[in-house]
Parts: sequence; structure tokens; C-alpha cells
Amino acid sequence: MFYQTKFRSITLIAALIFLASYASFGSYFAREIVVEIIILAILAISLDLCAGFGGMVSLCHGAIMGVAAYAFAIMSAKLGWPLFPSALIGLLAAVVVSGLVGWVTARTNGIFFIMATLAFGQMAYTFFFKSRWLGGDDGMGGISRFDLSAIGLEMNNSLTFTYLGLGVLLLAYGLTAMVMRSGFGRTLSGIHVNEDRMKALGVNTAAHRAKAMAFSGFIAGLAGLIAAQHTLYISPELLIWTTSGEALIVVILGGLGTLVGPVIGAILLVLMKHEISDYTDYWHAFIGLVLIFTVLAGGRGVFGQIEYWLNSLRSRHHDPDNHQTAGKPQGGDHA
Amino acid sequence: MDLSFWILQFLNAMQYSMLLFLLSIGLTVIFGLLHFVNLAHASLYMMGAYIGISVAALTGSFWAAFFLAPVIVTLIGAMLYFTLIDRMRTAGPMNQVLVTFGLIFIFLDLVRMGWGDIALGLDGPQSLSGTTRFLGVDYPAYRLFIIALGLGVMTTMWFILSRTQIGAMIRASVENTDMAAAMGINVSTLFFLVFCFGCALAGLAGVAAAPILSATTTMGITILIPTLIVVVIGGLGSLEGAIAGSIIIGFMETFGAVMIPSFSAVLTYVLLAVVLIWRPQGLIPARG
Amino acid sequence: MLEVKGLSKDFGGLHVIRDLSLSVTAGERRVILGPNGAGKTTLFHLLAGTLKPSKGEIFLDGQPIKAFDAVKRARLGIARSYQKNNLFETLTIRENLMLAAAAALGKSTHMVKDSSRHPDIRQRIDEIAEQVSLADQLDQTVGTASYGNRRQLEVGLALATRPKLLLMDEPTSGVGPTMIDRFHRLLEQLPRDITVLIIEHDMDLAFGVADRITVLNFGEKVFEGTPEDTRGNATVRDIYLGTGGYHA
Amino acid sequence: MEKYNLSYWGTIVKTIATKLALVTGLCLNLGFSMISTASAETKVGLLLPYTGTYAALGNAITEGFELAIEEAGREDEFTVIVEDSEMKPPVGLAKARKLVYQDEVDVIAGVVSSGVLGAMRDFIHQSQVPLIVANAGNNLATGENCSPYIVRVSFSNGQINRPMGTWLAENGVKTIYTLAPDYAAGHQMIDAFTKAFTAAGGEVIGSEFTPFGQTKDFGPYLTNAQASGADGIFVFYAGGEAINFVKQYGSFDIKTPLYGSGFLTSPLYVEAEGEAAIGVRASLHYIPTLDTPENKAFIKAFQAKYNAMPSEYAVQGYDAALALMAAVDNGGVDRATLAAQLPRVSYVGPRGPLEIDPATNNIVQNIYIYDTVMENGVLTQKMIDTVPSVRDDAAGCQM
Repeated sequence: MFYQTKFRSITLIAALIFLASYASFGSYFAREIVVEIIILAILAISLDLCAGFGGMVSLCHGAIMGVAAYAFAIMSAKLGWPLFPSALIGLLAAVVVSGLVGWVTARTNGIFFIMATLAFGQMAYTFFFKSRWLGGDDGMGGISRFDLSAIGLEMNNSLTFTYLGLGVLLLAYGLTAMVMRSGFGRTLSGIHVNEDRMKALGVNTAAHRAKAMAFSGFIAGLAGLIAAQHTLYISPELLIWTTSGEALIVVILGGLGTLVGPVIGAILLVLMKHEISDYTDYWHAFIGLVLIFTVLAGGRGVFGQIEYWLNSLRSRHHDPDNHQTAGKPQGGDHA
Repeated sequence: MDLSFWILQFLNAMQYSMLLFLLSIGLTVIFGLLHFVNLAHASLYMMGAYIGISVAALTGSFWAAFFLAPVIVTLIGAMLYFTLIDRMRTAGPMNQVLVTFGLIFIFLDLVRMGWGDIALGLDGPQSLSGTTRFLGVDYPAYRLFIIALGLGVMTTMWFILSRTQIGAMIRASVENTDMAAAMGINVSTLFFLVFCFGCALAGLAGVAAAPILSATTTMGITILIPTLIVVVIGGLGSLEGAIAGSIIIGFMETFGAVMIPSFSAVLTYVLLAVVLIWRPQGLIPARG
Repeated sequence: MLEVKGLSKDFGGLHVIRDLSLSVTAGERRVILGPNGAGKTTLFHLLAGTLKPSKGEIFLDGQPIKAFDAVKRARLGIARSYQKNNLFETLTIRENLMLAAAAALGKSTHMVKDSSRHPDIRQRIDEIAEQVSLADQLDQTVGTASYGNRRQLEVGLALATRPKLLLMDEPTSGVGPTMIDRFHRLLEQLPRDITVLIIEHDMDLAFGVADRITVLNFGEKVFEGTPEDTRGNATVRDIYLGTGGYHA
Repeated sequence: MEKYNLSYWGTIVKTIATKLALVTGLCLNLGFSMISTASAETKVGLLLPYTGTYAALGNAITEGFELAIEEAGREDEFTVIVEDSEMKPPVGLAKARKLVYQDEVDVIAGVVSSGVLGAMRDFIHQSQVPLIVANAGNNLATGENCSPYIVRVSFSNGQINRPMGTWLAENGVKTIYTLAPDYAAGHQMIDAFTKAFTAAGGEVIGSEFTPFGQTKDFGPYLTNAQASGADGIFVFYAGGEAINFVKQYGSFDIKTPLYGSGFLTSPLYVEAEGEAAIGVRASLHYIPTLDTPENKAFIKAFQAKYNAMPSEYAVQGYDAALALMAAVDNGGVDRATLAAQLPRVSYVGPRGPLEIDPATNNIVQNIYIYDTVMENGVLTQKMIDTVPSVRDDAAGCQM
């Protein structure tokens, strides 16, 4: 179950400050890297919501992100709608598609759920790949940037764009954290731990899982909008299952079921990739080693592991019968 | 479209099904017994192809490659078993998927380092080059060989599982590992042997496919999805499921390509989705 | 309150429940007795909706509920505790009760407020913890809690939904005499607007709390009556002593 | 099959070992920057895929590019910054932005996939940094979406296939069955061929597009093509798919002749295709057996440096560098002057006389029709015909 502990808040703020200063004081490319991190982190938060709390390891989150980006691009670039309503349509499309996938896969679990989401994701990928109206595999351009000059923001300035992206990341985290500690989010954790008992308590678990997928689609849709706004060009590449696989690696690397972990994981993975690819083309092997090491080290992920250490330190210092206030038990439990 | 056309397409479908069968059977047997989702199976398949190409280049004989590559791949598999697989057995499916996904990345780069990025090919044996008359049509001899190989492995496995002592032990362990251990079956040795057998089949599939398909660094990742689909549609861990899954996918992809080519790209995914919604455990789920 | 008419359940050729009819009045404490394999737990599955009957009808407050699934029946006020612990093992006892309380208070679909801080939910958790004597163990993870505590929580989860009809499947199985006493008191203190069906092996408890007792054997109702009637009934004695099928 | 000695196996193990050692060493050194800041007159960003499916192409283009600069002895004049596009459009665009804003390159060269080119197009156009396209063949890049800053020295998808359509029709092939992967380039190649073939009096009696990257067994398609009764099969496949296709075509003993876009039997893959490639007739903008002094010199230099035969991809990299050097010689010193000079480049290179068409900024070049033949136990290309100076029409291109 999710608790927004002090340690999590501090880590998140530290991470955001790090990203902001990396973008401000670093080179131009540093901003590109930060935007890449932002997109991946939001996608990973959305996946953590499903996988970490709901036990639904989805391989279609990249596709959902892509659906939002494409819906946004179709409305604005192809049909000439204004940007803001187009963005809303984009988010709506992601919510609907994601909710539908969640609804029809509600009876499947484990590897079967993974494969079912893979199937739906690849169907969406194939659809856009083959659509000649949308440029097929070559992708489509002609997307324009939001004009926020009315509120004094110059979106074509890469630094402003990066800051705004960080704002969206914070928003995505905040919304997800809010939902995960609400009755809805905790019930999702309950379904993950014991679906039968949750049913006996009168919760329609299938509908609940579908709703969770839909909400997660909203968050993934935010990532899709930033991706489309960043490159002003989208291609089916966004939807392919390996994009979801990368997000999953990020979640694991950072810490499953912690929401802050995915942000940390995205920072680590992207920086690692760029640092290593400066030296060698063989960075896949390195990522593979890191992944194996993470799992062998207990599978808690970098943030999850630190949190675990802190908690065991704390409980050693405390009288075990001493209750914490306001129902704040040890965090870091993977439920 | 006369009869010979359909016979040809039937043989095409059989050939593809048997290739899928060789690949998925190892994966499903390992899952059925060890409850281990070994994604690195696809990498072992790739290693089978590349090692086969090297052995053939070294010895000048396809058959040397055909027999040696599975052996070498088995050795690699045994190494993996002792370093990673064994200690991951009780770690849960999520961790297994992640660790073996990491292995896929590592094997990908090992192959790029050793063999380069350029796609390679392997010549089939001279004795099986050209076409043979079969069922009234001229059909590539090597493809007939693949069909025979697949059917051979299928029969052998059926025989082992249903008629031999070790088969009985495997079946007992699949149904209830604890019970089998209590009955005096050395379960850990059995696991290791079955794992090696699965790896050998992956290597065999790799080297057998190499004369038809080229060896590329991404062949492991691209074959992973169809293999998983076969195994999941059939029902993870069941031999009958792997047979049914590979034949369904093989025939559907072949005849999909013939009759509704513009949909053939999504056909498998649609089938997978439909099967999982209809039967969330696959068509023929394993017991135990 | 609860009406069961001609209920049957077959598994393949096996008749687990045969033509069973029951009538339980509101507020009644009904104990179901019977040897192993008599179909008691299956009856609970049929009542809770986790199994579909082969034949027969079930009415709750006059409403036919046979077509409803487990979720809908739970929402109508049917709660159950299980013979084998069926808890949220990786969560704390507080979190377990929180889930049940949130579901009962209709908060499980609210997406904004932190449910762990909701005053109604916290009040419900405290009440139930008091009732099942877990107030001191609230922050313990279920997986590490003692067997007795987990049995208490099993009942607590069912109670937390404030059911109309409570189905308890051997709530005291495997626990010691102090716990049984405590449980006895709990049952006595339960408000009378809750109707309770208990599957029980402990005779003292059964006779102590029951208003009426129903005895099942081979899926059939072989006896129904007050505890006094039951004590003197020959059929019941035969089943329990004659077959030797019963062991606690 | 070539003769290998026992050290072959050892070489593989040794290569893995050295590269592993290299990777480990480098990982330990993380944090130390290796970017040198040598001052040079012209800064070039080389944007190519070095990982993923097209890594082999990226490597070949780099080899050609480096060879040209080295041959000219002008290493000091050019600082080359290499970036991996990973074949992913967003990554390609991010790297292009990095090259422009951070490294402040004067010119970008490379780009293998049309998707990456599409993603970069608007950015290049707006930032007015010249781009020398060394592979991506999307017709639109020098058509509807052309830009004065994008110059292509490789080919366009239409350019390679139109001549083959006309040539086949004129040489007695009346009916054709076409096959290609189902993606944008596949459609452009086949469309161009079909138009030219039909215009010259031929008839395409069947056409199918195979799922890209998923198709492993071409048997069903080959059986269909054979059953159509066409005079010939015309296909476009590249890379691993080309190898699969040609080998499977060979194994079926199909009597219908196979024609193709020349990537089908590219020198990069023909060895892997083996005897099945013999007799396949294809059209391409370069073949290594061209009998010209420029090509002979190029092959000699390439073999001396890399100990391998160059492919058309290596030539594209080579010509990208030649075009760049020519533009510098004509007075290109910065982004604006290079952009102005690049479209005026014209010279005779390994593939024959080249010029850039000022109307589209696409290359004008010969297209060669060739057979793959076995000579002295080695597969090689035998030229059948030359279609000189093939020029794309300015389909919707307005500079």
C-alpha cells in the first residue's frame, strides 16, 4: 500500500531539483536528456501504478502513450483543431483504449496478462505502422507547439520547455500518489494481494482493475503529449512493445510499487545509456547486467533498497510495540 | 489455384509449425516442470544458429554443425543453470522474466561482438538441396526434413513422457513436486536434465532454421514474441498445448498470408487476445 | 430473512448438496453441524455466490439472489469468514481492516482522499479491532502475526463490512480454549440485527450460542431444532458417534 | 564455402574477449570525458545507427566516409562527431539537435532510416543546417518535403526502381508479380517500379506486401507468386529479409525469374545468400564491378583499409564525404555557404558521374542493371546495362 512518506517526498523533490539544475547548468544536450527522462519517468509512473500496485505487468503502456500522441497529432495537425482540445482528445483516447484493454483482460493474470497486453499493444502498433494516411512507419510531422506566450512562457525555448516538462512530471506523480493513497488505490493493492477476498468484501474487482488501467492510461497519455510536443513529430516506434519493456526496466531499476522509484530509475537508465554509449555501442549488455544485478540484489530496486535499509534501521531503534501515528507502517512493502 | 497449390501451402504451414514447435516445446517443458519463464530461450536459439554457422565454416560440414551446435548450446545452458537459473527458481515469475530479459540483452551484444552486425547465412546440406517430389508436388527437400524433424521430436517426446521411467518421473514432478521428492525422485537432478534438454532443443531449432532463415543479431528478440504466443495460446507448460499452439499459429500465419495478406500482420495478435479473453489459461492448460 | 428452497449442487456425478431447504429468521444464530464432507462449506459457497447451485432458490429478505454473483451478494450484506485463513497476507492488520471498512463504507472507489486518514474508516477500524481484540496488534504484518490473531482478523474482516447476514466457517478451528471463550463473548455481544450462520465443531460453543441447529449429512438436512432437541436426538448422535467421522 | 583454419574459432572468442575487456575498462572510467576540442575548419556531425537492425549499414557508411577523408589527407580539416541514432526517430532528432545546438556543427551527414529523416526534416529546415543524406531514400524528402538544406547523395526509392520497370518491359517481360515488405519504403519502391513498367507496356498481375520484420517464411508468398503465372517476380527486400527471401526462392526451384531492387543482392549480403543468388537480376546505383578508373581506385583503397569489398552503403558514405569536401573547396566555410555550395557539387565518383539536381537536391546518377554470377567460386556482379543520369522529377518540390 502506498504512503507518501517524508523520505519519498524529499527524494522526489531532490530528483526534480537535480533534473532542473542539470538542465539549467548543463549543455544543450542535457536538456534533451532531461526531457527524455521526463517522458520515460511519467510512463514508468503510469506502469508502476498498474504493475507495482495492481500486479498488472502491462506491455502495452508504450502503445497507450502512442495512442495519446497520435490522437493529439491527428486532431491538431490533420484535422486542424486547436491544440488544447486536441490534447484533451489525446488524453481521452488513451483513457478509453487503456480502460478497454483493462476491461477485456480483467480475468487474466501473471504471464497471461502480460501476453494479452502485448497482443493489444502490438495491434495498435501495427495499425499505425500500416496507416498510410498517418505516414506509416515514416511517422507524421506538422505538429505545432503550444503557444503559452499569453502567460509569458516561450515554449520554443528548450529550457522553458524542460521546466514545463518537470511540472508535468510533478503533476503526474502528484495525481498518481493521490489516487494510490485513496480508497481506490488501496483497494487496488488489496485486489493484487487477494482478489477473492476483495470480491467477498463486495468489490467488483474486474471493474476496479479496468478503472485503474484507464487512470494509468491518463498518466501515460501525459507522457505521449510531451513526446509529441517535444519532437513535433511522431512515429509508430513509440508504440512498439520494447518501449513498454524499457519502462518496465526503469520501474524495476528504481523500485516497484514506490512511485518515486520509477523517477529515480528513469534518471539512472537514461544517464547510464548516454554515458556508456559515448564509449561503446554495446550498452545493451551493460543494461542487461544491471538488470540482473538489481534482481539478484533482492529485486527492490535502487530506491526501494535504500528505503528498505532505512526502515530496518528505524525499526531496530524503535520499540517494536510502539505504533506509528496515523497508520503509517513501514513503507516499502510491495503491495 | 489447383490442388497442388493447396498441397504446397499445406506443406509450408507444416514446415513453419514444426519450426515453431521445436522452439516452443523447450520453453514450455521448462516452464511446466521448473515453473520458470525462461525468456533467454530465444537467445539460446540465436546462439544455436550462430554457433552452427561457425562450426559449419570450421568443419565444412552442415551435419557437424547440426549435431555440435545443440551440444554447445546445452553447455551454455548448463552454465546459465548453475549461475542464475537455479537460484532464481523460487524468485517468482516477475523476477525470472527480468533476469532472463537481461540475459537477452547480454547475448545480443555478445553475438554482435563475436560475429558482427551483418546478417549471416548457413548453407543446408548438399544431400537436401533442391526439391523432391512429395504428395504430387515439388517441394524443397530441406523443408521436408524440418517437417520430419519436428514430427520426430514430437513422437520421441511423447514416447519418453508416456512410456519411460524418466517420463513418469517428469510427469509426477509436474503434478506435484513435493510429492515427487517425497517418493524419492531426485527432483533437482531432474530439473537440471530437463533444463538442458530444453536448451538442446533451442539450439537444435536455431541450427535447423539457419539454412532457411538468415542469422541476425535481432533474431532472438524477434522470435521471442511468436514463441511466447504459441506457448501461451496452447497453455503454458503443456506438451499438447505447444503442439496445438504451433500448429494453429503456423497454419494461421501461412493461410492468412495466402488469403488475407493485408491482415496477416495482426492475425496472430488478434487470435492471442481472443484466446486469452475466452480462456485466460490458454487452450490446454497444464495440470499441477 | 434467509430462505433456501430445494438447493442442490452436483460436481460431476457427485451430489454435494441435495434438495436442501432452510429458513433463518432475522437476528437468529444458526449453527450448522455435520461430519466432514457433509457439504457445510459448499453450502456457504452457494450462499455467498462463489459457487452456482445446480438447482434451487435462495432468497434474502424475500429477494431472489440466485442470479447474483459474489460481489453483488456481498453488497447486499452477506459477509463470510473462511475456514482457512483468506487474508491480505503482505499487508498489516490495520490495512486489512481498512480495505474491508472502505469497501463497506463505499469508499473503495473514491480517488481523492487518503483513505487511511478518513475519520469514518478509522473509527470503523478501531471499533472492529476492539471487537476482535486486535487493537494492540494493528500495525503488525499479517504474514508475521500469530495464528490466533489471524483467526481473529478473519472474523474481523467479515464484521468490518457490517453485514446483515454473517457466514462463519469454523471460526475457532485450531485455536486454544482462551480464544474460544473470547470468541464466545464476541458472539454474544454482536448486535441482534446481524443474522449469523456458523459452521462449528466445538460442541460447547455450538450449543452455547445457537438459537437453532441444523445438522447436515451427505448433503442432506437430517435434523433441525433447538440445542436442547439436538442434544437428545438419536440421529445426530449416530452421525457423530456412530460413524466416527467427526474429529475436531 | 571459404576455407577456414582452426584459428577462426579462436578469433571469435578473442574478439569477444577484447571487446568485453574494453567495455569493462570503459565502465570503470565512467565520468571522465573523452571529448576532444581540437580546432578545425569544418565540424561534421555523423548521425547513423550503430545499434539495432541497421547497425551494419551505419558501420559501412562510416567506413566509406572516413576512407574518403583519409584518402584526401584532410583529417585535420574536419572534426567528425559521431552520434548513434539507434534507428529511432525521437533519438535521431534529439541527437541532431545536440549536434546543432551543442556541438555547433557546420553540417550533418548520415541518416539511414526514412523515419529518422522525417523526424529531423522540419528541424533541419528551420535551423538551416545543411544535411547530407547518405542513405534514407524516402521520395518525399526530395519531393513534397524537400528543403534547400537537405541534399541527398544516396538515392531515392523511386530512382532505383523506375529504370528497372522500363528496362524489363523493353526487354520482353510482359507480366510481373511484385512482393515487398509492408512499410513506406517498400510501397514507394514497388509503386515506382509499377508505374514505369506499366507505362512501358507491361502488366503487374499480382502484388503483395509482407508484414515487415515479422515474416520469416516466404514460402506461402513464393507459392502464390509462382501460381500467378507471371513472367517474372519483382521484389524489394533488404538486410536479413533479403537473405531469407533469396535463399527460400532458391530452395523452391522456382522457374519464374527473380528481379529486384538491387539491395536484394547487395554485396553486403550476397555471400550469405549463396548460390541461390545466382541469376537474380537487379538494379542499383552502384556495383563493385564497375569498370572505371574511379571505382578501381576506390575498391583498391577500401580493400587496403578494411580488407573487404565495399557495398553501395560504403560508397554512399564515401560520396557524402567527397561532396562535403567539394563544397568546402568551392568556398563553403559555414552553415550558410555550405548549404549554398552542396547542391552545386558535381564530379565523377566510384559509381560514375554524379551531380545534384538543383530542382530537388536529389542526386542524379546512373542506375546499373546487373546479374549476380559465380566467378572463380566467388559471387560477383555482372553488369548487363546502364541507364544513364537518372533524374527524379520535381514532384511537388518547391525550394
